[in-house]
Amino acid sequence: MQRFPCPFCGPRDETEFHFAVEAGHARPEPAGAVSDAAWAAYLYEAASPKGTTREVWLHLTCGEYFLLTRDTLTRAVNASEPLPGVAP
Amino acid sequence: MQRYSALSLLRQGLAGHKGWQSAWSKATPKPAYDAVIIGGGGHGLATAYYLAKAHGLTRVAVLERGWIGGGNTGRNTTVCRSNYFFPESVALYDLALRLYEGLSREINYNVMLSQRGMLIAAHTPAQMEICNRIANAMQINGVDGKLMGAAEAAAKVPLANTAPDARYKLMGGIWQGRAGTARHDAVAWGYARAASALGVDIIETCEVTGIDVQDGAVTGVETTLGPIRTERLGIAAAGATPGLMAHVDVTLPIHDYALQAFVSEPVKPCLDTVLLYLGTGTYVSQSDKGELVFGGGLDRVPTHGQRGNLPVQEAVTAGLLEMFPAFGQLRLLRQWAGVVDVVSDSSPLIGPAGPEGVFINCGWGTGGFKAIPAGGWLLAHLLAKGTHHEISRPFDLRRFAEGRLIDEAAGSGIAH
Amino acid sequence: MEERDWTDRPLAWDAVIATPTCRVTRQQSGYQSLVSGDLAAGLTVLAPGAAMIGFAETPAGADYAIRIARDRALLVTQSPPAREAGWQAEGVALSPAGECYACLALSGTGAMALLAQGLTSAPPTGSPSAALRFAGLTVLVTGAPHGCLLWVDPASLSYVTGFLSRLTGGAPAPDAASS
Amino acid sequence: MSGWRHDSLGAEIDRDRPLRFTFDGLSVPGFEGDTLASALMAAGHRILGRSFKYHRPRGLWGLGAEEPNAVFDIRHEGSYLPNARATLSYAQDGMQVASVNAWPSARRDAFGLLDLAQRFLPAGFYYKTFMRLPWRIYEPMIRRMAGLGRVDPDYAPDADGVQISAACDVLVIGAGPAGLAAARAAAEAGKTVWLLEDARHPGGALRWRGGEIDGTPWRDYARDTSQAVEAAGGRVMTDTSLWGAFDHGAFAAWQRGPRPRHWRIRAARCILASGAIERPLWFADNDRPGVQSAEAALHHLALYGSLPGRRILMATDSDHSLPVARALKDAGAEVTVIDRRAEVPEATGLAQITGAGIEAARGRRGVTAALVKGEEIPCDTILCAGGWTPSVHLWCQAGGRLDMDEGRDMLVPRPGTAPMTVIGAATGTLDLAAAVAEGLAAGAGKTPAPKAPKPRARAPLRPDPARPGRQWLDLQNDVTLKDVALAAREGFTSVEHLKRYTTLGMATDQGRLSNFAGLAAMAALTNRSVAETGTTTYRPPFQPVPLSAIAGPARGALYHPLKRLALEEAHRAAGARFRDYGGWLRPSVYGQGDEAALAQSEARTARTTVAIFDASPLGKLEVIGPGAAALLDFTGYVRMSTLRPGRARYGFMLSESGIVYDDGVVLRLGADHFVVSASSSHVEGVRFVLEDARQDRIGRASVFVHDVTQAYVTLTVTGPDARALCRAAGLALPDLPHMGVGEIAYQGARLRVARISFTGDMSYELSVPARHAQTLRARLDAALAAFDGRWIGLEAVMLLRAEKGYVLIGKDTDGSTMPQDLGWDGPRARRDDEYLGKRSLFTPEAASTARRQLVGLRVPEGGQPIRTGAHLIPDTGLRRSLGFVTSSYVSPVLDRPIALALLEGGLQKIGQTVRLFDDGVVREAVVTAPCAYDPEGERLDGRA
Repeated sequence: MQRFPCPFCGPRDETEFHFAVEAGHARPEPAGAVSDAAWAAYLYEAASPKGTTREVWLHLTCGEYFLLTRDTLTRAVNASEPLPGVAP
Repeated sequence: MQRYSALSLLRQGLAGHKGWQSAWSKATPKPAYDAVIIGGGGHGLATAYYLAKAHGLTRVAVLERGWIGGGNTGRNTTVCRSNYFFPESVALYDLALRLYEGLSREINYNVMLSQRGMLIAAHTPAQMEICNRIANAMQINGVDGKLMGAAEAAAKVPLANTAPDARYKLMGGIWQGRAGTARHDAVAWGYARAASALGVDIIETCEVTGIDVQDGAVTGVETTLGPIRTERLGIAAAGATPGLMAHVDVTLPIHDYALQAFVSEPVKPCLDTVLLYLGTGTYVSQSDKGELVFGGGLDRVPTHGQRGNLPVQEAVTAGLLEMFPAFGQLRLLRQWAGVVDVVSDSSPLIGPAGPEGVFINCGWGTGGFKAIPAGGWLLAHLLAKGTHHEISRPFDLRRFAEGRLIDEAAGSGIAH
Repeated sequence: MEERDWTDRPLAWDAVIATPTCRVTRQQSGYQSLVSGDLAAGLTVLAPGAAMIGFAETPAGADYAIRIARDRALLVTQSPPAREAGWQAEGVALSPAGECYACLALSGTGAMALLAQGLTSAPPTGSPSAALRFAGLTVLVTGAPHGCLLWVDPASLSYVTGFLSRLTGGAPAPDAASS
Repeated sequence: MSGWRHDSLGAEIDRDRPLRFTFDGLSVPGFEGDTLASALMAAGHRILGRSFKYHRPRGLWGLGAEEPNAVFDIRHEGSYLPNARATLSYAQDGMQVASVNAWPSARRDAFGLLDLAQRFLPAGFYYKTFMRLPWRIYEPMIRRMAGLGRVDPDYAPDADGVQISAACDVLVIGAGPAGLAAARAAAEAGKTVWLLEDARHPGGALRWRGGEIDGTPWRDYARDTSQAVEAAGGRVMTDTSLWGAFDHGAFAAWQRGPRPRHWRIRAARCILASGAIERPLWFADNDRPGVQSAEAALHHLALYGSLPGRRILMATDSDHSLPVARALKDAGAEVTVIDRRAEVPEATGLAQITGAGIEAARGRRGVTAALVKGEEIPCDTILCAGGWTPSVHLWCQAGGRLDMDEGRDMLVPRPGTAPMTVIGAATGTLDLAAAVAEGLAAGAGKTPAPKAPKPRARAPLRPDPARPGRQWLDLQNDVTLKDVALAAREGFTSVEHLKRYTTLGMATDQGRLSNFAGLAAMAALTNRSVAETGTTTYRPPFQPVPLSAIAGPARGALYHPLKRLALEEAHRAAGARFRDYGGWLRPSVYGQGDEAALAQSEARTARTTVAIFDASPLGKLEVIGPGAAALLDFTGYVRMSTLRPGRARYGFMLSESGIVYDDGVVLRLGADHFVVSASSSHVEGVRFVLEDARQDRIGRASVFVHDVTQAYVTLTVTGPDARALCRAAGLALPDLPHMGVGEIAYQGARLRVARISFTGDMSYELSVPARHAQTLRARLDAALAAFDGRWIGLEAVMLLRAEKGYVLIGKDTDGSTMPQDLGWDGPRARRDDEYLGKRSLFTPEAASTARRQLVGLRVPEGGQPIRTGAHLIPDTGLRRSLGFVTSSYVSPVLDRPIALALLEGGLQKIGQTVRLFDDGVVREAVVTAPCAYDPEGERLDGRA
């Protein structure tokens, strides 16, 4: 039973969260200039590292998407931060 | 290979069982092999066996970082089935089931394939329609699928919940008579023994730390037991595959999750089929030892840790008791988790990847055990011929760029 | 055997669940509005004097805003906000929400323990958001003088009251029995 | 019959409250406070069970969860529990107790003969035979032999398990002396302490051994500790098994009692004081009834006054067990101590044989003698004091590693490898004062200093492969030393292989007695140290936990909540029947009788006069702000920025992979104000897609999303007389075109009117705040009769929309359906701005004309309806699916079957004949456009 910190709500149970995507997947645009391979890479590829990872998560109860840095093996949570552009 | 039979048991019994030989030889690495397979689970060992048996390639090594069969092969709920929707999937999983059907005799090791039949149970008219869609798809693809009505289905699972306040009543479902279970460890050991007898080196506690590439082609691997040269590398390492492919800068469409399985205390026979409830997502069978073996959904937090968490345990257990209220008498004996590699379209990846000479067989997600013979057969074909078998071609990594996904969950409404 | 026959009726909305240490009753709330954006500005124009409350916090006045998210709150007022629904010049979005949430009052010494039976973990402390997962649903929890208020979506009210009554089941609340 | 009851001893039984229960039909006396084990021992019952494989007679071994043999099915006052351990089950008057895995009883088990065949049934014998025929032929016989207790098919325990979540500063696991001291120290430091104890009373081994903690008699200390813990806001819970250690400081505990409780505890710190379990000794036939744990004998004597026999041998190699021998002797038994040590301090008054161990037990149905130094010594009981195995399961569950402490001959926690502090016997500290000191230090927050290594005094006790006879390592699963030797010979030398090949440690005692023995035996057989051989992993649960406790109350209607309509009671009163539609309980049809016929009749009414249905579950997501149009343009396939206020437009939401995720109508109320009608089961999903794009792309300050779905009730009036009915009901409807949106005042609130049609006939969607729903419903209802109208359920609505070829996402589409497959190619062809899923619509596969596309099907005149789920196949005889039927009905207005299907290249096949396959039957149909009724849309404006 893991516990993740929502940058706004504070620590909550894993059941309140939904994994969205690994961080750093910039959407390639415009569509007309994006190759099939580049689009597939954006859509589907994941590093799935064994160790530290940075991911976008959704806190289901408040609806906030945020960045979570954690270890996929030890399950230690290192940091959680709002998406860029959120006033502190 | 020392032959196993009732007679040999009798003979050895009289001799105090002193004459049994090691099931497989404990090999140490040679400097070079014709083919190296990373991963000593069912898929890797089956690959080695079929390479030797069907393609005559015996200068083959299987590298296992722990002990063979210790990954997902030994951590699943042992279900074998081919009740799939897309023809590509049916061809793949039915190849596996057909190979399973002859396996014990072929490798002279009883893998205890118990074709006790499997019911996918539906509860609403809408689910019955989906079940009919799948049953017809199976029939068209030459597989024994059948839509079953309420009475017939209920007769297969006598203890299923018939209370008026059941959340999900059994309306019927899809029946596959050839589906069932097999003894998971025996599959790994049996393949290992048969491969070893054909000359394959099975090397345990040997972890791969790097992949050597020259001019775009694989030349060998670095391991904790030293470098090994090879020009053909097969990777059948499930959740460890993304990390291995990172050595050659290939990123895969894979997320790793923990999948839990549960075992109750053993009881006398009370469930003679494999049952999956669409309503609860829980599946269950009873082992020969009498334990109820059950599981459900993934722990939805990407991980490489072989540990499960409480919320899923509670949900899966509640699902089981909703299906079988009488099982509320029982206790949980064991629980474990495997790390499963889930592909975006929930179908496996089989085919070349990265440098020339590297072939992968991964992404089986929650459904790898049932596919072991096919996974091995197809990866062996790739390693031996360098090209796809017709059955593996649709599962090539290129399907993502081409937009040709094989999404069973989406196609059938039923996840693996 | 055939399809599930859904003849069980929803629990009456005014049903009362009572145990020796806790009572659960339905409570009427004031006018509900969803407010988003610049919440400080929003409160100033929509409900001057209304305070923003977080998890298990008890409002001081009759008008208050229950914080749901960084930039969203449920405003509860005694009279409807004096603005048209939609976008406000102050940078605030306003939607009248009628009875978007039904309010259950859990009162008595066992109230928080009863609440804890629907959570997957101990109640959070000092969370600015009142929203959390209870019995598998997203609900809002605010404080009350003798327990707490549970704000649930009306369509799930029957489920929540059913859940609470199975928990209490006539047996003593956990506080009274366990140690 | 060798066990007996002392006439005064027994601290935890109440001799004034006698009771009786039956064991395999025999009446057994006992006292309140007895366990089944203590009562059966006192009554002289020795054979309590049969082993799993060889059906060997077995007696009691231990005192707790480690008991492998005495496992019963228990029936009492309407409840039934299979596989209950005698040591953990309290005797109650009237209980019916039955042995398991034996027929007709444990005493006389017909399968006992199996032991004669044991030499042909070594570990894993089944892997080597039974291959000639399919396994399914052999299997039933094996299955009948396996299993322990029986499931009672007619008994379903109540789903009344309570689940509670809690948090504490310090969790102390185990209320023995070390745990009590730790809890006391932590409570006195002001911490909230939870002290959990598996047994019914605190005290640990002091309950039967007696002693002082920190200078105070243990009972007083335990009582004072409870008070201190509770005074500091903590809890002491006995009869509570802490069974799981999970991530981030989470623990699961099972509290027994009339209503079992499943606790989820989040602890800032955890102190593990779980004690140790006595290890058996290995000699030939060490599984015979009468061979017991020495500590268990003392436990049963001191707590219940039960003795296992009168002529007792106790084998040991330390002083630690001498109090056992002394107490038994004082109680009146004849006791001889067999001490492995050559030189030992003289134990006053006890017969001693030194420098010796037990070589074999004699007696088939119970011990009659022991072989010591080659001589048979008559006895009725052999007590084994084989040393101690720390209970480190929870440590390992939390990720902790173990070290081999050679001096103590134990696997002990390696400090710093798990977030727990381990104290007392669990870390190898058997000395009481030292354990208490560790507890006090840990409770005060100190990390214990690493233990000084203890020199090894003598060679450790190990199973001896050279000794003749069968030595049991795992009693319940019948694993002997020979099986381990076979595993070693065959290469199953890794600990996990050993376990899996021999089944050692896989029994219901979870390897408590056998794991170390197996490990040590394999180490000895392969000339490795225990450390080199490795350890197995421990996973939850620490001891078997009822599934019902873990499952909790989420059963029946509470398993997967259903949403209910505000007007459900009114619909019921009007005769509605209900069904679960995507998580909402909604009327399927109104009235009694055949559902399909009712739906036909309802649909006919909707086409001829007017009908009303409850559309409240339809999502209402308000999108508000200057960025609203941009947000909807990006998240939608159909552009919404060009929509005029007061109008509505149908559109799709795609996933980034281009698949149709949802469809629905978007209403524009004002320049910065939209309402998205997500389909009822996708409201939350659509909201999160909107939130994602808002927070990550459009700008979180410029647009906001409010889910007000449940604030409104929506009733849809549809049919040629829709407008007339609304007017008759007193609603002053504005003059709206098709897809027009307006508002009227209604009882001081606002009623939103939208001319949106899901049926193809003129429709008014009327949405009012929920509190006005009853009156609106009543007004409409009252007006129905004049028009011969009626309420209709979802089945009729589904039929009406299918006649029009309107899709239902998830039913008529699947996980590969793109908008162009539904005939919506416009935006794909024309939009040059970015939107969700856009690029995916242009992959080679997406551009193919052979994609599965939505079509209608028409059967030949007079043909039967097609079953949904039938497939379309080529007429070349090839067995290949070209697609499948997604919806099928009989249209009452067309008076013929209609169907929708997804068909490969379907849009080019309109007019062609195709073949249908359903359960082996093949028939033909003609491909049509999806819309079967009023393709020109002439009915949308109703009756003139």
